[in-house]
Amino acid sequence: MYVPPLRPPNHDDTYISGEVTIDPSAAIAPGVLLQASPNSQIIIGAGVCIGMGSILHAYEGILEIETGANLGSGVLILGKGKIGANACIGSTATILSSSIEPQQIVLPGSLIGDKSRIVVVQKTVAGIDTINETASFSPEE
Amino acid sequence: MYVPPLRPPNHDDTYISGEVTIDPSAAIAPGVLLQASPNSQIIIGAGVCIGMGSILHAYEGILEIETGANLGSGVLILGKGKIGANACIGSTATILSSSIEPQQIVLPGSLIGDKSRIVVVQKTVAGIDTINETASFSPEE
Amino acid sequence: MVVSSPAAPPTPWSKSLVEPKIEPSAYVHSLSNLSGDVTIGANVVIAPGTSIIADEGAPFYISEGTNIQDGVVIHGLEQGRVIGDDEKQYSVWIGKNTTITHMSLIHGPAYIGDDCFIGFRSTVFNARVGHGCIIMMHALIQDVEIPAGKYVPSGAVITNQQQADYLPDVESEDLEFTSLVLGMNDA
Repeated sequence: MYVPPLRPPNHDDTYISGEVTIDPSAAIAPGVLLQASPNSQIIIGAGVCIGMGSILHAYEGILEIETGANLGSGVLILGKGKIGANACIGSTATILSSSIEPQQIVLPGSLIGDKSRIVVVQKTVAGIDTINETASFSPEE
Repeated sequence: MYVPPLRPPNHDDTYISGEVTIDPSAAIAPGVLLQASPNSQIIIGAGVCIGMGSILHAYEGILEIETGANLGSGVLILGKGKIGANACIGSTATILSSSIEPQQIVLPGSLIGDKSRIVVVQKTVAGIDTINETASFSPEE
Repeated sequence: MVVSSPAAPPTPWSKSLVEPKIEPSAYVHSLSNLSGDVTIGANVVIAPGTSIIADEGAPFYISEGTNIQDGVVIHGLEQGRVIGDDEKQYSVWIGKNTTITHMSLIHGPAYIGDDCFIGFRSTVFNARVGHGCIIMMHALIQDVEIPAGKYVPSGAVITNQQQADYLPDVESEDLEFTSLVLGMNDA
């Protein structure tokens, strides 16, 4: 599927709030929100890439993105934890108060973290919970 | 479930229409649309994060995003309802006239509050849909 | 900086030579991105945050009384055309009194008939959707022709013709549901 080409940002659209440290060699796309709550911080290492529209929200500790890690677009990372060096986080994935090992890959659209908090919703077309369906990308099976 | 890709917004600012109240500590990414129909309102609490290109459209009541809730990018919330404190709404999720409990998680790409008719769609002769097949990995296993 | 290749895709900010043709009774919100050879019929409503760009695939035709909601993207591939109801060739044709709801993606070549409903975040790409079809939410319609009056449930992925041919017909409860959604947008 063709994806419409990206527009260059008119200005630097990154929103930064709280204690946030970014290595100058990190590449951060437009529309990214970096928010560190009080007593928390975000550290972004060298050569890190963060995709369009991602949100990093640190609370209750340090959220660190180590050297060379790549985050796709629309990634949501909340709480504290460490994304290991050269890890790859697929687009629209959600990571809650968890750490990812160096070199590891997180599939697009997945959820890592506290599963007990997931909203249970009604059955879908397939008679499978939307939860399973979206998490596994498996449509009407 | 198939979800179209994220796209960059074609405007950098937040578009606000109708009765919308935003706490100054909320972080709102570029290209967000906040629209409250007549006799409706949107209330956005302290420390809320709303990702790029999300659309919130209040209708027939109050749509409230409580303190510390995080909405990923490309999220669509319509109607009235309450997104509870510190809830987490994954990117590209759609929430239709529904409430989410505090602390709860909505998976990326999921559809909540859909009351339309459920029908099982016929599969192919072989019972295999190649598009689905390639994407049928189960993540975090 | 790397030199960009000549095959780089055209960019939405490049000014097309052809300007959109918009009927005076149509409403196009200032926060919509509309460019290229696009014809907008009478009483069409184009909401904010929409992107309708006929730069590669063109032209587009949006017929009278149709409603394009917030966050919709309409774009077309350079190759491939559909035959509109006026027998001319289009990259994207959208019929009369149709509703394209929030965050849908209509990607040409695509034909959508009269009185259709395309639900939230659904995609229509390289496909024909006949008159009076209802496509619910988070669905994908690709490489198929959907006969008139068919119902596509939420989350369905319709990518081969056999699936399209076996779709159920629209029922009255579906119309009630869609009118509810339409009421939301009109308010």
